[in-house]
Amino acid sequence: MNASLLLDVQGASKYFGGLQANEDISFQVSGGQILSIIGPNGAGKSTLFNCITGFYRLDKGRVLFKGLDITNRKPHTIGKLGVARTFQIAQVISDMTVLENVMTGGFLRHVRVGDVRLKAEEVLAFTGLMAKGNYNAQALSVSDKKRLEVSMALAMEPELLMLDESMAGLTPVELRGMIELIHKVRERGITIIVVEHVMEAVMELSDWVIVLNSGRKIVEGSPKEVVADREVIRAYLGDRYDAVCP
Amino acid sequence: MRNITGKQLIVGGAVLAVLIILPLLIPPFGQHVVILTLIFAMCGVAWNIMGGYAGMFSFGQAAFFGIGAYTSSFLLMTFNVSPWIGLVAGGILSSLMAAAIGYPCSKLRGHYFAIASIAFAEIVRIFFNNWEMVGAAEGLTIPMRQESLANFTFNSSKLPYCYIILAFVLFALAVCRLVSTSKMGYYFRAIKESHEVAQVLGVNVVRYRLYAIMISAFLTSMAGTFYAQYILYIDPASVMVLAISVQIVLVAMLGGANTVLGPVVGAAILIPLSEYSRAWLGYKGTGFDMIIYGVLITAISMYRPNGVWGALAGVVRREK
Amino acid sequence: MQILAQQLVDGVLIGLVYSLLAIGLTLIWGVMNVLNFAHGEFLMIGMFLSYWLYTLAGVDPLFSIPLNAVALFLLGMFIYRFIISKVMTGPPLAQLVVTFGVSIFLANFAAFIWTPNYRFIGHTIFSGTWHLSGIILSVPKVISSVGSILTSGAVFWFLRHTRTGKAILAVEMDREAALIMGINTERINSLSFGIGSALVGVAGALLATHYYIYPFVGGTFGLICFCIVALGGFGSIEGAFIAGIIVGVVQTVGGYLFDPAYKVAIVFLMYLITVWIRPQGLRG
Amino acid sequence: MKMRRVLMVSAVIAMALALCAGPGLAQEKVIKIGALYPLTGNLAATGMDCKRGVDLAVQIINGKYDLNLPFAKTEGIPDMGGAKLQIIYADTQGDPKNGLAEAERLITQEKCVALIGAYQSAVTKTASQAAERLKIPYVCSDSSSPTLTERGFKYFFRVSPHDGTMARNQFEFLKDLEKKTGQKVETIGLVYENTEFGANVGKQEKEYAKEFGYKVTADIAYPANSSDVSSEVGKLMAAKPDVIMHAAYITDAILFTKTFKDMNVVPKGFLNMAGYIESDYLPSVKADGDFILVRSTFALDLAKKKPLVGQVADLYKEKYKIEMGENTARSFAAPFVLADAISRAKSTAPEAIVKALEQTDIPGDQMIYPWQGIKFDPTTHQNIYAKAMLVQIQDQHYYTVWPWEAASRELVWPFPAWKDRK
Repeated sequence: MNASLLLDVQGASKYFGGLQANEDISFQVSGGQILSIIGPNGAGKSTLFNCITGFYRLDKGRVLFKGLDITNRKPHTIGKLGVARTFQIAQVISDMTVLENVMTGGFLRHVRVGDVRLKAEEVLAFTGLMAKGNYNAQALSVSDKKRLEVSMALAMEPELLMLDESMAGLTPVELRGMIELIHKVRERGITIIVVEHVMEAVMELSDWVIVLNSGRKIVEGSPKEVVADREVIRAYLGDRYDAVCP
Repeated sequence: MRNITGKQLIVGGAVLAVLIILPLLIPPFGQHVVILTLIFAMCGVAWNIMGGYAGMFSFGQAAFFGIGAYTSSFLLMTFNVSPWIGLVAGGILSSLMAAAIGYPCSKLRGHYFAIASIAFAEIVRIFFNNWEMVGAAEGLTIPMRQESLANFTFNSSKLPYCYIILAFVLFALAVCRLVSTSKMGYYFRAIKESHEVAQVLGVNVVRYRLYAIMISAFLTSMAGTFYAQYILYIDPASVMVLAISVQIVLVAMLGGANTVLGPVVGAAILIPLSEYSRAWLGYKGTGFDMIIYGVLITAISMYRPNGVWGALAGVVRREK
Repeated sequence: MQILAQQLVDGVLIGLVYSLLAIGLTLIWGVMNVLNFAHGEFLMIGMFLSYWLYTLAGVDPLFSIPLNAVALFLLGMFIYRFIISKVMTGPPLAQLVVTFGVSIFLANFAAFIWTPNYRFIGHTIFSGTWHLSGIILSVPKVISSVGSILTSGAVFWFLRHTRTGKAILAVEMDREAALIMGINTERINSLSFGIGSALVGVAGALLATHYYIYPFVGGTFGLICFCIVALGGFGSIEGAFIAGIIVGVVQTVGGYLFDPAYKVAIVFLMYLITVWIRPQGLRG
Repeated sequence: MKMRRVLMVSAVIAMALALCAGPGLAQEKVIKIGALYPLTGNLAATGMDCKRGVDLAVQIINGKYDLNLPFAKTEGIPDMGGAKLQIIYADTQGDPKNGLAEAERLITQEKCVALIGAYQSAVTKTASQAAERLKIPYVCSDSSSPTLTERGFKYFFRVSPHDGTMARNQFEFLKDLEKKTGQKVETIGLVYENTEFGANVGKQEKEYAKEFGYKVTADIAYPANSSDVSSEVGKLMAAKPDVIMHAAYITDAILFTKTFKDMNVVPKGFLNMAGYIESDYLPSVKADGDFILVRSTFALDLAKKKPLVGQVADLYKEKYKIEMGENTARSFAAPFVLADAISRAKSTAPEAIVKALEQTDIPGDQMIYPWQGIKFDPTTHQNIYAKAMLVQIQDQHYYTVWPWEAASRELVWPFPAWKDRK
């Protein structure tokens, strides 16, 4: 057992009717790592996210967080234990300001409104949204919404942050910003799991990559190893990889 | 919006002073309208906590209103318990009922919740309508007792009723403000946005929804107790009907859900309008007052969908 | 036993009328996510139309069906175009409340122009009863039920087999996707509102054959209809059809076996238990 | 900005409350009486019936008519200097809280010296409570809940019979029937809407059934305004009572009549009330209403024995183009009783009117009802002479059949089977 082992997924399986969304997936994440989960559409990445964070019930397998069994716990309990996540399509509270959104996350660890506000302002300064603190969340651009979602997650003071396609649909400039932000988050000692399509980001960020296809884990390794894996290239990444790294 | 400024305090105090002095100057029917307005303002504020903030559009508030009215009246008539104690007892009972129905409904949202709340309130009404111990369909006639604050009874003047319900409304507003500016209020709004978002943020959705329903039920029940002590006659057909629930939603919506003061403004528009149009036009039997009422509701929903007060609040927010 | 069987039959007969009412409501709900609280008032207008056609022109309610359907279709479109569509983009609460305003207006306006008096169409071409091995069937009720089945079937066929119908179903399933596929969702909205209202018009004509008519008659049917629609499941036509029959039977047989005073409560309780187990309703 | 918002609130509230002041007009030479009725909403049709009755009564009092009614032959009330009655109507919408509010408004703002009406007992309850508190006399001639006169109110008087009396009369009729024709009735089926009105009727009928020795085999309370009444009728069919007593307002009366016919329910007799005698009932059910017995305080055929009834009914028909019905006739009484009291009191002071009301003694021949007169019980203030008669629908008209001496047509008993008609 690795002393810094943070998340340990053991044989996770999830079925929808007859469909195997996740089949016997195991992997581990150590503290301070950035892990990427990649794979074609429908490979079961989001399902896996949902299983780990308690939104779906696992049919088989276990999930351990810091050695504690969190299999099929309620999402809010898992959040309280230190796991924060974002959604594929950014989900913010639309009739609140940016600051209020972040404060909502902050209430997980603080009770007094004043403390929460300080925390939220600190987070916004960190994520670079401070200037837009009084904007209505609804009015933000896609990129800022994603940033806000990360801010809300950070306000929860998590140990593990799970980002579901936080870089999809961003312009190159916005993409750089997001990558930098993720680096900064890691520097704070927060472990990160990303589900990502943008290979440039995956290559640059990841310490470790796992590849899913049809609900199964087919390969895992360092980004370089995975990219070099012929099977992966041929079957699952194909031209997308070529496009990003000519 | 968070901190009350000195200026606000002064103006707020002025409004309050008007509310305190005004009942002294107007005839009893006017006082009645003030009282009725404040009863529905209170219910609207209570509805707002679960509907406006937590997004549970309840069309069944009449059940809590009725339970409040019945609990205090029953305790008073059977065990001679002071209505003031009945007020609290009714509130607690309503909250428990709210929890009992809120729990199984914890997955229901939007229209499904609305219809489930109607179903719940109708079941409660039918149950009371057949329950011999509380007078069944005949209802309860609360005996006129010695006039005193302790007895919650005033025969010679309506003024004490005015001030009591005014105090109730202030209490409800204080609760609402406290809730809306605290952790609970933030969590309610997260739940309103989406259960998933709230859960991710570590919100125990089921529990916080129950909090919202229970607080709302308690306040609504207080208004119900007041109604019983004021009108002195209750039956399921007058305190537990859908019309009351709808009136409460209208007050909150037309004033502006999701704002602390919205329901009060809504009640201040809707109730005097319906009372005076009935008093002035109703005797002709043409139903003209109700036609106006229908048109008004439609028009406000169309042109001020955030409510009269909500629209103003929205303007202010944008200007900031 | 005989009486119980009779209750069952009566339950199915009234249930089928509920079904037709609920299908109109569920179509509107499913397509544009609007709960039309004025549905009962549309029914009232349908009944009054039949009444006036009968009284002034001697048209039997059964023959006023097509006219009713067209008139209510237009009324529905009108109300959608000038009222409902204005709140579609607004907050959900405004959408819930706006139809309340319409319903209060329609009922009281009807009382204003037609007086609040009660009316009844005395003799229609179908009246009397049939006796089937001890079970008594009221002819107008049977005709109404048959009319309800035929109309429901027609709606079903229309939705499955015509371009417009398929477009309506597509919007119901996924508004965004339908929009991308080039479906004019605004047109579909007003069409669905029209069709939903036309169905109530038909139900109005059918009910007018054996039911009293007055401006506030909508309230008698409104509440139970919401329950049926929610029980059947969000926007599900089959769900509403089946739930209508279930509610009719539960109400009648439950009232007979238990206590009529609780018959509506039994229906609501059944609904609550159902959504507790299946929050999305029977077929949602 | 905040300032502006708060100012807006104060403006809105101030505006709303400014409305509360309302107009208060005062006129001379008229005596203002407040009348509460459900003029809009579900029971609007009934409320309008009542209103027409009151209007006609006031027209007769204020005008000159050759009728044997109090104050008919003179204009206004001579002892009050020919003062005329003015009725201020208020709409209750059938809601008890409006009853209270409107009663108070009529008294304090419109300065009415007395109140009448309300029709629904639940509304009369709160309205009369307001009158009691404000010490203003209330004469009710159209609400039938017995509890109204059991409260020991000083200012409340009721002219018409209450449900207890009427229930008692129904059973007296059954006894009379047995005595006269030997037709024995043993079992009773009660069916009543589960409202303040229906439940009270049911309670009284149960009590008197016991007292008179009848067996209640079906006791069915049902929700008013049902869309379908199959289960209620099914229960009645299962119980097979000799006599069915149904208490309902008009909507259910129509629906039950149809269902009774469809299901071929044939007891020995129907003893129904309220909805069965409303003015829209017979036009709705037509011949299907035939042979149903309805308890009533009035019938047009009283004219045969009492020409006054015919004269009033003709006047009514001339004015409104419809037949005078039970509700209209009941509400017709209150203005006369009040005018009589005010005339004797020679004052509109509430205490004086109440004192005069307590001494009311209007002889039977000055009324359109088959009673001995109007005289209030000193403690309950219920008219001691008030009682119900039974009318039977024959050939789509109401005919008095009981008490025997008031009958204008022979009673048809037992109830003829549906299929044997026409």
